[in-house]
Amino acid sequence: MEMKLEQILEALLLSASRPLSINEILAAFDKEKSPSKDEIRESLKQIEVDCETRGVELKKVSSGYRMQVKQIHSSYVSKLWEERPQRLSKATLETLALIAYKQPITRGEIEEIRGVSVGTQLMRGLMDRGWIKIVGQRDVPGRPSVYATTKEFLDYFSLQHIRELPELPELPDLKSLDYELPLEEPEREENSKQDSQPNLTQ
Amino acid sequence: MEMKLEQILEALLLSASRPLSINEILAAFDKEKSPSKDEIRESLKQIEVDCETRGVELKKVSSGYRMQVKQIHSSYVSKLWEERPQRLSKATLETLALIAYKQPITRGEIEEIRGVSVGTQLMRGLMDRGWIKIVGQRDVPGRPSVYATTKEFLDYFSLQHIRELPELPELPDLKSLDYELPLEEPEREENSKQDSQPNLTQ
Amino acid sequence: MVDIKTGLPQQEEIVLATVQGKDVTSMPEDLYVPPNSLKILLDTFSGPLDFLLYLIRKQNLDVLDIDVFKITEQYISYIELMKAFQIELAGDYLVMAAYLAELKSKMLLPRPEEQSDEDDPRAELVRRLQEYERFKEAASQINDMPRQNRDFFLAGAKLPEFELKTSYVDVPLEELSLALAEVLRRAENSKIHLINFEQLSTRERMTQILERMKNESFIDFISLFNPEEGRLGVVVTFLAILELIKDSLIEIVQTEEFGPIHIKGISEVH
Repeated sequence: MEMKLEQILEALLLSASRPLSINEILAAFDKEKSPSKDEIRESLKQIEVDCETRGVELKKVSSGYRMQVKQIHSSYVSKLWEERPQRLSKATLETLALIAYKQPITRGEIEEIRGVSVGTQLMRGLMDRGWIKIVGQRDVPGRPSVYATTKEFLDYFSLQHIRELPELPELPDLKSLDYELPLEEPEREENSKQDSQPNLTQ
Repeated sequence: MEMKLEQILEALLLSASRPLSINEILAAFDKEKSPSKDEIRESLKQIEVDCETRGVELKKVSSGYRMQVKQIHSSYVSKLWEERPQRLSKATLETLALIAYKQPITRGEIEEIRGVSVGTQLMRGLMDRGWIKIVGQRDVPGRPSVYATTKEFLDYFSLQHIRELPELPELPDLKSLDYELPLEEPEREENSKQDSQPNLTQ
Repeated sequence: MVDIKTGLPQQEEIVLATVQGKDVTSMPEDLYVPPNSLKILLDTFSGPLDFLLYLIRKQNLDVLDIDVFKITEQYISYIELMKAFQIELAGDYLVMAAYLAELKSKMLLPRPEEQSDEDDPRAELVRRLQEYERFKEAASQINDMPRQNRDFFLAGAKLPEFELKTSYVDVPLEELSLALAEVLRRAENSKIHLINFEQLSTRERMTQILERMKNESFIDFISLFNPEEGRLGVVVTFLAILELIKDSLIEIVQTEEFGPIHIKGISEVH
């Protein structure tokens, strides 16, 4: 090969604007000159090492490898970022959590646990973001759609597998419930702080 | 500075998706911790040198600095793009349709009609494909960009004018959705003619 | 007198609820209620269970040891308060109020001597609260996870020049207009939806029922409910019926125990 594989891989990763699987990377080469999968893996490892002194890093997520800005630099980048990160409503987060942890799940089942009707708008919003999809119909009267999360959902949250989600909290222990529930949940404050981070640009 | 300036600059440049001027780079720093312009120039020079062995290079263009994939890798990159015949997602198609029929239109207006947010990624995809472009800024707070379709868009669909777009099937009164849109677009007349057309499909 | 913090008119010592022996005379301070705001319940809480959990925690009640009487009274007093401020409550909250009231009534009934936990009518409520609590926590964990464009950003560089041998899937022109039609239809739908919401007002439903009474003097209670309208519809219809009874416009008739319920008009005096 006339030039280093790492250079080509970096070029590919930085031009893809999405995670690339090994197969997708392979497809970018002419058949005759194609490196082996192992060579690609080797080079990816080398890129990982090279990135130690750089502002970006190689990350493996659900649908492949991608380059992303190191999180320590996020504060600089977010100042340039023209778009305010969208705040997810409590309803959206709860619905997403139920789909993530209990997939496949129907809307009725989500409503059952949340104790509130779940709007079409909300489900559509999640589908439009590409985070959830309909994976079938439950074989009960009405044949309701069952939902599951997508690879894009995992990518968005930088995960490789659904099992990397934080562990589902235990059913709160009956006996200790009242002791363990602080009056003001600390994470509530955290969240709202994060959510309400001022728009840094504009 | 606790971390190398080059790293931060690389992070900024690789996340910006547009050229950054020295002033824009400066704006990403807190005032007190901000490097000098000379320090920034120095670091940029260093990045240029570091890039010699990489797949990307630093390029100075009229509006500032940007990172771009080295031209010698273009054959791989093009393969990557061509190997993946891309179906337009429903969200993309709907957004494109709204821009085509209701141009000039801002992202906010698209979001309002679609009822969901429209990602930067999606707009960039349409721009990358050369189908839409920014034609100006709406003179309202925030000065949002207004989008319109391009000649390439017309070429792709073998149209000579935007008014040759198919008439809209079964439309609710378009005008009722027209809250903020200025009425002086040339196609407006066409559109309203289309509105009253009978349902062509379904 | 208006409490500056809550914006609520305050009369002397109106007891909103009695919680573990203590009278609660004002809304919790951190439960900010702008006067006449429609938003408080619907925005602050993601649903009735969330609201209930809040009430329980706020008063530091042991979920296991919920005093259904008190929590029900408290919940309903809030609902009442909301109503007093003309806050239109979502059906889900009213359903919860009804559920609590049912629970309360069950607690009043004498129970068999040996009672196990399963017989305890509260068990179901506790189970639901726990299950909900769990996912509320999971939701908060998800919110804390690093998220693209909020906590981390993707890297990309400008593409080199290359000729793109077109390999996009062909987009037929009609697809474009279909897409627009679809999006506008949806936009229109959500408008209709709003109107529907309006139509589902109790007043309107009262009128509809009365109109039906013109032709049928005796109507099967069940037939008044249209399942297609969902929970909200059922609640609104039920409220409309109660309202009509209160206004002495209709009568509820049940000829035998557990028999079908009918409503009939009150004969007009000619």
